[in-house]
Amino acid sequence: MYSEKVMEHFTTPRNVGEIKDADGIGEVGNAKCGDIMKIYLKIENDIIKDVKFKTFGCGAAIATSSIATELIKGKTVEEALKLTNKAVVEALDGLPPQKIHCSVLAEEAVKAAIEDYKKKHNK
Amino acid sequence: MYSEKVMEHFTTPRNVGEIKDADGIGEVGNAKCGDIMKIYLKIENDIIKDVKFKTFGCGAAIATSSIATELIKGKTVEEALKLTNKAVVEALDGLPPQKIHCSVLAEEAVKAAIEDYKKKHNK
Amino acid sequence: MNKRIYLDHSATTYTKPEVLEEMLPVFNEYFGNPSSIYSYGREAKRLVDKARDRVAKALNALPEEIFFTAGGSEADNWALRGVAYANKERGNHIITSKIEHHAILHTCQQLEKEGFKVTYLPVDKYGMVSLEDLKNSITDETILISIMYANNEIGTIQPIDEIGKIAKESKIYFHTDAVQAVGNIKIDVKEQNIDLLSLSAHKFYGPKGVGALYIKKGTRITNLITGGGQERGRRAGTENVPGIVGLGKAIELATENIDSYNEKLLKLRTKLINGIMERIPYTLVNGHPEKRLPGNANFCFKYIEGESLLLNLDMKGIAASSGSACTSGSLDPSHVLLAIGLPHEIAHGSLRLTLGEENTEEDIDYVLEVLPEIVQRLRDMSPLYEKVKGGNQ
Amino acid sequence: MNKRIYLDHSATTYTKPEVLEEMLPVFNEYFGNPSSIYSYGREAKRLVDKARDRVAKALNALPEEIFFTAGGSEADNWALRGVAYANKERGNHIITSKIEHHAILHTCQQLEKEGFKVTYLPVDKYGMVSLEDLKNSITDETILISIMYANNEIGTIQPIDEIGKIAKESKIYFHTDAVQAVGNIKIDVKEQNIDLLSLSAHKFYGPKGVGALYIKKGTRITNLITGGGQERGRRAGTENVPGIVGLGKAIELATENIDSYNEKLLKLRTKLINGIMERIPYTLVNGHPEKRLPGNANFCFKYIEGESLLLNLDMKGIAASSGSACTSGSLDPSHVLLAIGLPHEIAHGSLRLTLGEENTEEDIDYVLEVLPEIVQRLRDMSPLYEKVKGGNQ
Ligand SMILES: Cc1ncc(COP(=O)(O)O)c(C=O)c1O
Ligand SMILES: Cc1ncc(COP(=O)(O)O)c(C=O)c1O
Repeated sequence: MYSEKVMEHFTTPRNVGEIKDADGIGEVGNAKCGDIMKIYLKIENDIIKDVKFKTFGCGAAIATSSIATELIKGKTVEEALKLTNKAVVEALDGLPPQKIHCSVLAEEAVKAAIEDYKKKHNK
Repeated sequence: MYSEKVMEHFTTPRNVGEIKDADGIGEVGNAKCGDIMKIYLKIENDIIKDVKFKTFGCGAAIATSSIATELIKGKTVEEALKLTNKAVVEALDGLPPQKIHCSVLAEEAVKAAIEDYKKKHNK
Repeated sequence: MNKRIYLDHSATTYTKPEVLEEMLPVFNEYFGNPSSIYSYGREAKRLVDKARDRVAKALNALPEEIFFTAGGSEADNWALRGVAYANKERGNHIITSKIEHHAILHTCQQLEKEGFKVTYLPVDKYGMVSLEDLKNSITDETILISIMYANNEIGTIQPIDEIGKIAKESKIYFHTDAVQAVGNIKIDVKEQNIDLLSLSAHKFYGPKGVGALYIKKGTRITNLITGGGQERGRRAGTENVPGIVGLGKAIELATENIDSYNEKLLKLRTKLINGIMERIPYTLVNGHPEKRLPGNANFCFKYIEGESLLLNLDMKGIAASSGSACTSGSLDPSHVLLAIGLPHEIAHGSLRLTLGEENTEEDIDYVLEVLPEIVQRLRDMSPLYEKVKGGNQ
Repeated sequence: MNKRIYLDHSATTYTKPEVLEEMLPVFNEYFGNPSSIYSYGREAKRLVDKARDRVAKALNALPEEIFFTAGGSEADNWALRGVAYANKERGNHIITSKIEHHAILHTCQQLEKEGFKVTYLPVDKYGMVSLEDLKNSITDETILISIMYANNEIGTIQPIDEIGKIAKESKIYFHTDAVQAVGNIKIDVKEQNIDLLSLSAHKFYGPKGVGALYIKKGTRITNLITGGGQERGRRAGTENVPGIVGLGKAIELATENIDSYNEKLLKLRTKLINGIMERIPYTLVNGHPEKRLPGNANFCFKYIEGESLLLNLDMKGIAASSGSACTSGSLDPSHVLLAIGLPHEIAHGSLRLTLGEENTEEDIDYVLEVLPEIVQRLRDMSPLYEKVKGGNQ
């Protein structure tokens, strides 16, 4: 059901963990629906220097979190804000229809983290 | 579905044929329903000396005709009149439920032939 | 007497070795539930998908238009009830024919009890429906036309292309019970404007207990069996994976070999029909002279009854069938034989011989040797034949 | 990593070699249509009758009370719709439970749309219905009680004897979905006052795509699949003879060995549950502590989600299942886990391990070795677990 790429990111997810002194943290989803994504950003000069995630959720939730962190790492904040769920899906070589919502969550988690950063840093 | 006895009478029916100068002939059933039995009797001194049948019908129709002729051959007319469909069924070691009507037909054919005999001979 | 000649392929067929071979590992190796996400389940799902592709290819349908069922009867029930219930605000009228299989007829009768109106089109002496009759019976209330592709008793093939056109023009769903046609006739559901089509694997050397309903995308239809989300939420129940795999393989084999198979059967059937007509007097051939299933031969032997004929043939090792009432335990002979206008007493004497894969010229020779004697023996026993011999008829 | 440990026997089982062996000759040797009168047909009919006797014996029913279907879902649909439609002048109320299989629940919801009233009895934290609730919900309009014998997710066994008594006293038909129970629990339909019972062969080492409905003599019920006169006019469609033969053999084997099988599974399950509870904190065991299917173990691991657990187990060669929404593609987790009172977030972390025939102590050891690591790994990835580590909970 999952592409190889999804399984690869699920089995060896990149950037799992927390950033203690994160510049921005975004958490979306809720436990009731079975998925929560939390993204930590370390930002220097508007560039995402480091990103970590923690996810409670299904295989697709973990894989989309992982790929999303990869896609924004090293990018500028403005570039990262342009991340779409479609780009997440494409980067994973597709997702089953009932799992598309995970890619939406990943997009939202990134945006929430950046918003948090902007708010904290008055941008 | 049929007992061995039925199959035996079906494959080698006794007393098939006609009696040219029969003393009584009975024909029951109709082609529309798929079975007709015709019984010929040769009667001397009230004893059934010979009996033949012709039947258009299914395996059970042929077997019940055959056994019925056997059951009445050599009997007196009064004895033959006592032939019941139940006796026919028993003599064949049973019939499937949907074929019981064939045994009724056999009983009726015998009765019809005897009636014909009685009418012709003013009895 | 150990000869066994099977001439009842329209009743059912054996499962071909190649088909069984594909099925075997599914019973205990790839035995997973296709709904499960682990590897056992994914393997099973792949097998089901592959079978679906094969069925779709055979009919020129899309894989997502194929839904597996437990056989032809379930597919027929689903098509009729499903379309009737889902479209009842649009109308309550269904058109079918008098010679449909009981899976259609009895279901239509049931729908009539529930308030639907059903027109049962008559057929001509060959078993053909008339396109004029069909057009004339269409009303504003008509939601479904269900006409069988080929008849199971007399083999007559209906003008499906034309019916499809009429249905399309009138914007009415068209279902065809193709249980006897699939594997014997080339079918193209797109080309022929078929919206729903029933098939059953055991009629073309696949296993019993599995079939499919083709449902054109966008067709409004309710579910028949409700429950789990199998078959994309349309037919509940753990998939019969070995059966489905067998169906897939069987339909692929059948459609690959359809031309040579037809040619073979036609040749045998011509020999059979000619041979019987030459040897046995007072005999009718039922069904259409050309537009018929290649393996189907159907006769009426006057003055005798079908069941006793079958039993005699069986004793000679020949398996055949009859539309006589006595094989079914009812009083009326087959509704198909009556619908083509045969009187009851003649219909009672019917014999259906349906040829298949493994039949040979020698089989036909054997039938031609054995059958005349049997018919004669039964006629000699028949009070109806007496009168004929006497001169009349 | 080629280890494959199958721990999802409640989803489906492989077909036992002895069962397959009995089925094989039916595909191409005894392949006749049981409705045919010639020897091929009679052989097939004998095989079907033999299987019917075996099923009847296993349930203490009469052979004429057993009707073969395409599986558990069809049997459930038939029981509910058949009794509802046939008895609607007597009343329009049905009682069932909140934890039934979807084949029951979705069919009940369908019947509600058609005007029937359905009471869905709640269950306690163990998944048990209350007999008081049942009695209180009976009205003059109640025509059917349908309560499952044993639950497919949490294994809880309902008080069937008592429900049977209540139904009998109230003169209400009692159906039980025994798809998970047959082959695992001794059943006596007469003793237990069961009027209708559904079963499915692939849950007890028989083939997929075949099941049966037991219908007590005299029960008023309409047909679900209409058409030919098979199954004494009650269920149309050419019989799935190989499947039926397999069902017969499988049920005979299962009932013969039920005690030793139970003992074996219980032992393994105790080891499994104790082992997991010792090794993995923040874990719940779902279902009844004693009244449960011998092979069923169901857990919730807090702070993680079921699908990712299953995928990880699969990568280690272990096949299991979960009541998590993510395995089904919906948002709500299993209705069963919610019905026993679990909050959504905990229900999402469920794992069902169902043991069977071929499982060994070593399999359990392997699970106990592998599972704690996987759970820990997922917890370490989970933002919910963060908070726990921080001290609370
Ligand atoms: C309790 C219960 N009822 C009904 C069914 C449906 O059976 P089947 O999938 O054979 O149609 C199942 C299994 O899937 C089940 O566990
Ligand atoms: C024309 C036709 N329709 C439907 C059916 C029913 O198919 P099944 O017996 O597989 O349910 C048959 C065969 O019995 C048939 O010949």
